Amino acid sequence: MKSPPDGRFPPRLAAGGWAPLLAQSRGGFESLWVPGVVSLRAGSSGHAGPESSYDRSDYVQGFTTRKKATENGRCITKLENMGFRVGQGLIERFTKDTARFKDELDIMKFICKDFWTTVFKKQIDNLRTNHQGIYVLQDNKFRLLTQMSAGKQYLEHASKYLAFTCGLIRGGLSNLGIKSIVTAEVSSMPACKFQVMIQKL
Amino acid sequence: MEWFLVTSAAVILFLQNYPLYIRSVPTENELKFHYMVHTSLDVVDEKISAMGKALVDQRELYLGLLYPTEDYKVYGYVTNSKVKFVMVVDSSNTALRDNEIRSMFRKLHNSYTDVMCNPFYNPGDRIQSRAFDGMVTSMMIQVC
Amino acid sequence: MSRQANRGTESKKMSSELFTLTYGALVTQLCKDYENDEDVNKQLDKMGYNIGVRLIEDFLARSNVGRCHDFRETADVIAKVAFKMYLGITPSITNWSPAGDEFSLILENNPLVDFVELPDNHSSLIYSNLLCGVLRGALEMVQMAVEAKFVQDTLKGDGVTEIRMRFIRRIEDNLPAGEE
Amino acid sequence: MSVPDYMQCAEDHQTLLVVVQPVGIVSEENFFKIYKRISSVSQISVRDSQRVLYIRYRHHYPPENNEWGDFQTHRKVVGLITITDCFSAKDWPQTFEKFHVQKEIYGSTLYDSRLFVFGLQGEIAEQPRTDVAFYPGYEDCGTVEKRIEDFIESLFIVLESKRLDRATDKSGDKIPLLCVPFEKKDFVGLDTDSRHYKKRCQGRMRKHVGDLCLQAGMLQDSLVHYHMSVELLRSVNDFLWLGAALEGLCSASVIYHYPGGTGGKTGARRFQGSSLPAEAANRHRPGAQEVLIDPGALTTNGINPDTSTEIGRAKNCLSPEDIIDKYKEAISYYSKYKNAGVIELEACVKAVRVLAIQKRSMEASEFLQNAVYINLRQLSEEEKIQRYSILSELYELIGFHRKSAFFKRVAAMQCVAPSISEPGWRACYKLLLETLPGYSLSLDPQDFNKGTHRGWAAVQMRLLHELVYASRRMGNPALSVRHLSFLLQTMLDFLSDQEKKDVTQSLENYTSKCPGTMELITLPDGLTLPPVPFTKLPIVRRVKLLNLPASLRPQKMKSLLGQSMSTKSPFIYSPIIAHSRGEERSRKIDFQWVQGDVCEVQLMVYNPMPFELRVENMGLLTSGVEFESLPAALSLPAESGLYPVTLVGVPQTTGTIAVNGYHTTVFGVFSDCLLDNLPGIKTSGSTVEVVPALPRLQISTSLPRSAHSLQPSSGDEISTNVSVQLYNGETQHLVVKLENIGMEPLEKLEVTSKILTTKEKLYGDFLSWKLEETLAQFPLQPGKVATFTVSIKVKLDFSCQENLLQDLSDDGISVSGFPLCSPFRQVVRPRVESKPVNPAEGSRPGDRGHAKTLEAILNFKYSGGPGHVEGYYRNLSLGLRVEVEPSVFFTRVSTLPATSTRQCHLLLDVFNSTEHELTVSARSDEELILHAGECQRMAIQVDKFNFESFPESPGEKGQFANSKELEEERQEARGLEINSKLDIHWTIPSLKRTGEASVEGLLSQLVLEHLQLAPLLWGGAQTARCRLFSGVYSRGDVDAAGAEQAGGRVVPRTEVSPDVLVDGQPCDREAAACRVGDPVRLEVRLTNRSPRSVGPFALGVVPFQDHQNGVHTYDLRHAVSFVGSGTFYLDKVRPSGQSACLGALLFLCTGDFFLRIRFHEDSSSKGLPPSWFRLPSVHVRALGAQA
Repeated sequence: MKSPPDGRFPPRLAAGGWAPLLAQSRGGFESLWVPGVVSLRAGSSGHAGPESSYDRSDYVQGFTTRKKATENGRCITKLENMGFRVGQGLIERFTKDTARFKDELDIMKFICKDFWTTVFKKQIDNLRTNHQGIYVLQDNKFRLLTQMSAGKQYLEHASKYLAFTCGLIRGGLSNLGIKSIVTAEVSSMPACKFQVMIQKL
Repeated sequence: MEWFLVTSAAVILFLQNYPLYIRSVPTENELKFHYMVHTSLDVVDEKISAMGKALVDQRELYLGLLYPTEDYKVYGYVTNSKVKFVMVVDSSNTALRDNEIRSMFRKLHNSYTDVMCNPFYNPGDRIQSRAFDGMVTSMMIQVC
Repeated sequence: MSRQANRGTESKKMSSELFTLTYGALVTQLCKDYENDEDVNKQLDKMGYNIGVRLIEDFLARSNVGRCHDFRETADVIAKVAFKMYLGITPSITNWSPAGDEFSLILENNPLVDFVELPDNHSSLIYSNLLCGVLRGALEMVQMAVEAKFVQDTLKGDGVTEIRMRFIRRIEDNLPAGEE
Repeated sequence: MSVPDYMQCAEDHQTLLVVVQPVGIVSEENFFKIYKRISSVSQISVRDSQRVLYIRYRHHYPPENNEWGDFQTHRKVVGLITITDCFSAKDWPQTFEKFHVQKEIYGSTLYDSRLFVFGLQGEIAEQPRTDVAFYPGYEDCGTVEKRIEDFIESLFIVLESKRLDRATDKSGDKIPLLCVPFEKKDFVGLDTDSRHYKKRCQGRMRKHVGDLCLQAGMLQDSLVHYHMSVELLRSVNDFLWLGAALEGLCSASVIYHYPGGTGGKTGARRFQGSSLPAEAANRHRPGAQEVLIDPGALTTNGINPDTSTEIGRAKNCLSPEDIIDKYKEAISYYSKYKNAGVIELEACVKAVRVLAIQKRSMEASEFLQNAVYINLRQLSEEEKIQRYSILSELYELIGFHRKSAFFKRVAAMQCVAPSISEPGWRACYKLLLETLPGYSLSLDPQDFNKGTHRGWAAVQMRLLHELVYASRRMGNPALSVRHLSFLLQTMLDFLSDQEKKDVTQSLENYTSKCPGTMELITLPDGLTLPPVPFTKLPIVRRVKLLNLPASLRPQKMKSLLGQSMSTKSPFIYSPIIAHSRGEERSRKIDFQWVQGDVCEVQLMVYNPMPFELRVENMGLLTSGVEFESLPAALSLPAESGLYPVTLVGVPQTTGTIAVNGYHTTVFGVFSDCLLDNLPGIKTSGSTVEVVPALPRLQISTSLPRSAHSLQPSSGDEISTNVSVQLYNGETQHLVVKLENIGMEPLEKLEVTSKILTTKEKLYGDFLSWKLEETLAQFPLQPGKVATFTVSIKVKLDFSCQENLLQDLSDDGISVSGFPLCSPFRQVVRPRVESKPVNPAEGSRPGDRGHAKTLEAILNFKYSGGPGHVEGYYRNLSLGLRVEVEPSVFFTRVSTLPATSTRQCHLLLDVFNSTEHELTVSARSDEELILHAGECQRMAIQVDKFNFESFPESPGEKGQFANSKELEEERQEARGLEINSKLDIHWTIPSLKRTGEASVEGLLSQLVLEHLQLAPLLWGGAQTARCRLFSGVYSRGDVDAAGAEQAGGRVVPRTEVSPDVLVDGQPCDREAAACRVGDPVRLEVRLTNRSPRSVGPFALGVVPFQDHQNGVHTYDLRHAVSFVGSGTFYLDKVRPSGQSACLGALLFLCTGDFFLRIRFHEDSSSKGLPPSWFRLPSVHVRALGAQA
């Protein structure tokens, strides 16, 4: 199913007023970075002051380098868990002033639009479901991957950034009372699919 | 006057309800309030389940008066994250109209959101937060 | 040049919650990984250092500040430009040592610690220690060996958050910073 | 009326009430047998119409309720059936009398009645009567049902007639005023002619007719009548009856809308309930018992509403919503009248049932709330219980489980209220159990394993306490123990310190009578209580299987270690991949245990209790291998931190053993705690391989054990360390006792040794042994002992440090002693005053006089028994530590030529660094006695060595890469050779200790050269001057010695003396004499022994005079002249060749002359050691010519 046009967005979206995120890579700057680094700019909606920027990839970096040698898997899990916790917190804030959700689909839409926009400055491009608890969220230009040059060589790096996002989604949903398993899949960068499997209770 | 405030969270895993935070004035025979609030959750659940059918504008987080007992009024509120707030007020306290109650719940909710955002807080654990305590205390003082 | 061009358009912000929460998740994750707070502090400082040595490049590129001539000037740039740019706050500079080689950054509100309440069992944790690492790393890339440490922290009940900066020496030849 | 019927429901309004009662003595059993049969006939369809009659049977009915019969006709008893036993005709009359008395009770309202007589036969039974039926017994009374049907028929006829004549009111004649009991007095003396009064009469009558229609199965008519009466009564504000009319309207509509009935569900449930044997609760809930067989409740199949009056249905019948509204209205009217409390209450209940079907829980709860507040007159305890349980059921009905649980609990408490004569603990307990789901509490501890308990602790704990108490009062201690342990286990986090104390206190009291078990407890009603293992008392954080001590570890020739492959996370990220904690636990650990050997598992536990926790018989739970667990008892201090506990056991068989958990006894409760059920437990695998049994070797030695263990650098752990103190050069035998303390024979033994890196240079082999004798005693049966001897031989460097040398030289040894001066002594003050007393301190290697330490490990590889078959062995290592005290030092070594060029004297300055008198003896007999710290010189005459003759040891050639190493190797070989020749021994008589002293290592290249048999042999003779005594230097050497000491090295000159012949006489004895003026012939011969050819050489002869005062005169032109050249020439000499040269000279005057023969410097002599070219001075005495 196609995600509906912005027109249908509730006004609450306006709140926060986050500008869309930079899409193209930061040229020569990358040389200083481990390839395929993500650049998130942090600044609080509170102070409308000058742009403020921060690089979260260093959480990822500092984090992975620490355990690189040992198991990649473990570090991935940690990132996922971090994402999970962050997702819980974010959703709690974002849904503070919204009406109660009607149903699962209502929630998924919220994730695809409001949530995604707040975090990644763009909506999910396409949301599909089989109506049996599986949703596929497709982002054609996933923000955390835009920094990576397309192609296969950085695939294993990408997993780190996706792990965090998977956690983000899972955490958000779980806080809204939906237990799920979220997996990510990249066929060609920077497009990315997140598959959400709802765990029926 | 005594009054009493409880927040409880739904653990979706078990579909059970248990308290995350309990505060009552006065604290003696708190158990009575426990029972009162525990039973009131039936109504909360009923209201939430009824909510599905309701229209958007009726899907408010504030659930209003759950039920009146002999000498208390029990009000309810539920967040999108299925956290239920229940407030028990001495029914003789006429100062508290629906609107006051509603805004008090808003206060609680904001404060709870901050608790959720404290990285050291594990969602689902009992709330032990100075900030939250302070907020509740101030609310109670202002009411009692 | 081209970068100049598109930088203008890249005034992007990220939800401060996302930022703060992610940092929080990082710290708590570290607390899970390491038994004692000291190790966590070290790790935070190390990560901050790695961020700093890279971030400086970005900083110089985006704020076209020139060379600083003395430590005071550096202090100003850090407070007025750097903190503003990256954290959206402007700490005040105080308590200069007579020698002019030490000063304090006073943060009225530290975006890293919104919502944070330090539990009792982490009394010795320096929650925002990453910042010190960043400062250290960044300045090292401009040939300044400094020591940065928290002397006050709102999390610890102090009125403000204070980072004490001490100039150690000027690094002569700029060797690549030793990672880890 | 005061007794509410909580089971009543809307459809009961259409029933006719029939009371069935015994008269005289009728056994309950018989009565109910019949009662059931009767009540089975609960509805019959009236012939010639589709109308159906419904009957509600009761066996008790308070007559006062009957008085409300006009108000609602279904409360009116219209039929009476009495049952009686009567066996003899003579009893008959009074029996019949009783029947009449019974009739009187309900007389006013009865339509008809019957008497069933059982047991009576005879003529009375013959005469047919309509109102009496005779049956021989309760077994053969087949026609009962038929009889009942007839009875109902007759009831119907009466009903119909009443309905008809009431319905068709002939206007004019007076309509009586129907009223309820408490109204009667109010109406006396009321103006009966007022319109108001008339309307009231009409309204009430209409309502009454409506009731009758409803009972008569004419739903539609009843609706019409109700509607009309509502109109009438409203107009006159006759609220009580208006309420009744409205309720009637509701009832009719409900019957129409819900043919399935509203009470049906509960009715059915009650009925099952009744089938329970010995329903204890009944005693306290007679109401309930009555309900048990309430046909009204039993009606499951609905009515088939008569189709005749389809028309106008819609407009008369209330819609579902209206029904509720009307109920509300009705109830609000009832509530105006205190005496109508029961009516109101029942109305509420009926409404709730309807709402439950409509799934409108919220409104239902409001009705119930109202019902709760209606307080009737003081209720009896039984009534209260009944009331609360009904409320609970109704709340359950509308899905308010918590509320339901709440009232059930209140009911339970009621059962044991102090005011009750014999409290019904069973009933109480039973009710409490039913509240569990309401408080979302399961009694299965498994449900609490997921981390911290998340439940409504306060209320749950209260409930558990009540369960404990109830079960105890019930007299079922096992139950109360189970509940209490459950409380302790699951609610621990919520218990205050005081509560913890109290709970455990009482738990201990209970268990003292009835210990807690791991058995499943099954309750009479099928509910089972799973066992409650105390996994939190103590809390186990980590479980670690321990490897055997190093000396007992089984080892296999090829290691079994399976390397764990890291799971490289695939790019398609899934959290599941990472979450594979479970496997870790089951993973096999990569060491083995040994069958029959004690093995250990370490638990890190802590005690969450604020007081000391005593844990008895704590042991391991294992599977896979027969395992003998050896339980331990421990007591943990209050709130102890992590605390290591080691559980031990012995595997009896082999295979893979899995440690599944542990068992404990705490507070008298037995627990089996399985690791899988322990939350957040850390374990590194819990399964391990058990290999077949192996022997166990224990070693003891003749040497004392040393506390001091070897430096960790040694890879393998040492089981025992022994140490011994030896003097340098001493040899000792270490006797090792090998005891097999295992169960298996010891068949194989290998011994290897490893000398730990030491900077000390070690000569000879340090450790040596012969395994053969030992192996001869094998296989070593369990308990047997074998011995094994290792000889320890320490030969460190005997050379001493410069400093000592310094001392010596300071003391001006360079004396110019006279040829025959006696050997002089001189004492060296010992460099270090404090001799090392304890070896530990002495182990500082490398400073003189202090002990040096040698460390070595003896490895005993052994095996035997089944383990050996499987290819396992064990490794036991013995650490050996040798303190080497210095014995003697050779402070200086030098050589002197001996009389023969084939020999020489080795001069050794020997220093006794011990504190004892010590004697040194060389091969050569003579002994030298040295006091402590004394230094003496000894000279040993040795044949020179022909090193060339040594084998070049071709094998080693390869491994010594560079020539230097090769050279060193040679040197060592030479050293060895020399040493063996010398073999110098020392003895400390006082200690009875002897040893060797080796000069290896102090023989410098030069010394070696001097000891070497010179290849160039200048004849075989020696000069007369060269006979020396030990300790004396040759004069000729003085200058040289002095000079070269500066260089710090002693270079003795001797080596080669030529064969010099004067006038054909060898002149090595004493001065050769000759006459002045006569030419003297001088011949020099040379033999070459070296492998290469030498020469040619040129020799110069220099005559001089020695004035014995150090003055030599060389200018002797006038005294000596050469015949021919003064230079002699020797041509090339090939190996083992000989050559000679001749010359002559004249002495012109008498005197003592000396001839020094020198080599002229020329190329050919280069590269050859100078010592090869030593030629003595020749002494010639020229005598005067004979005159």
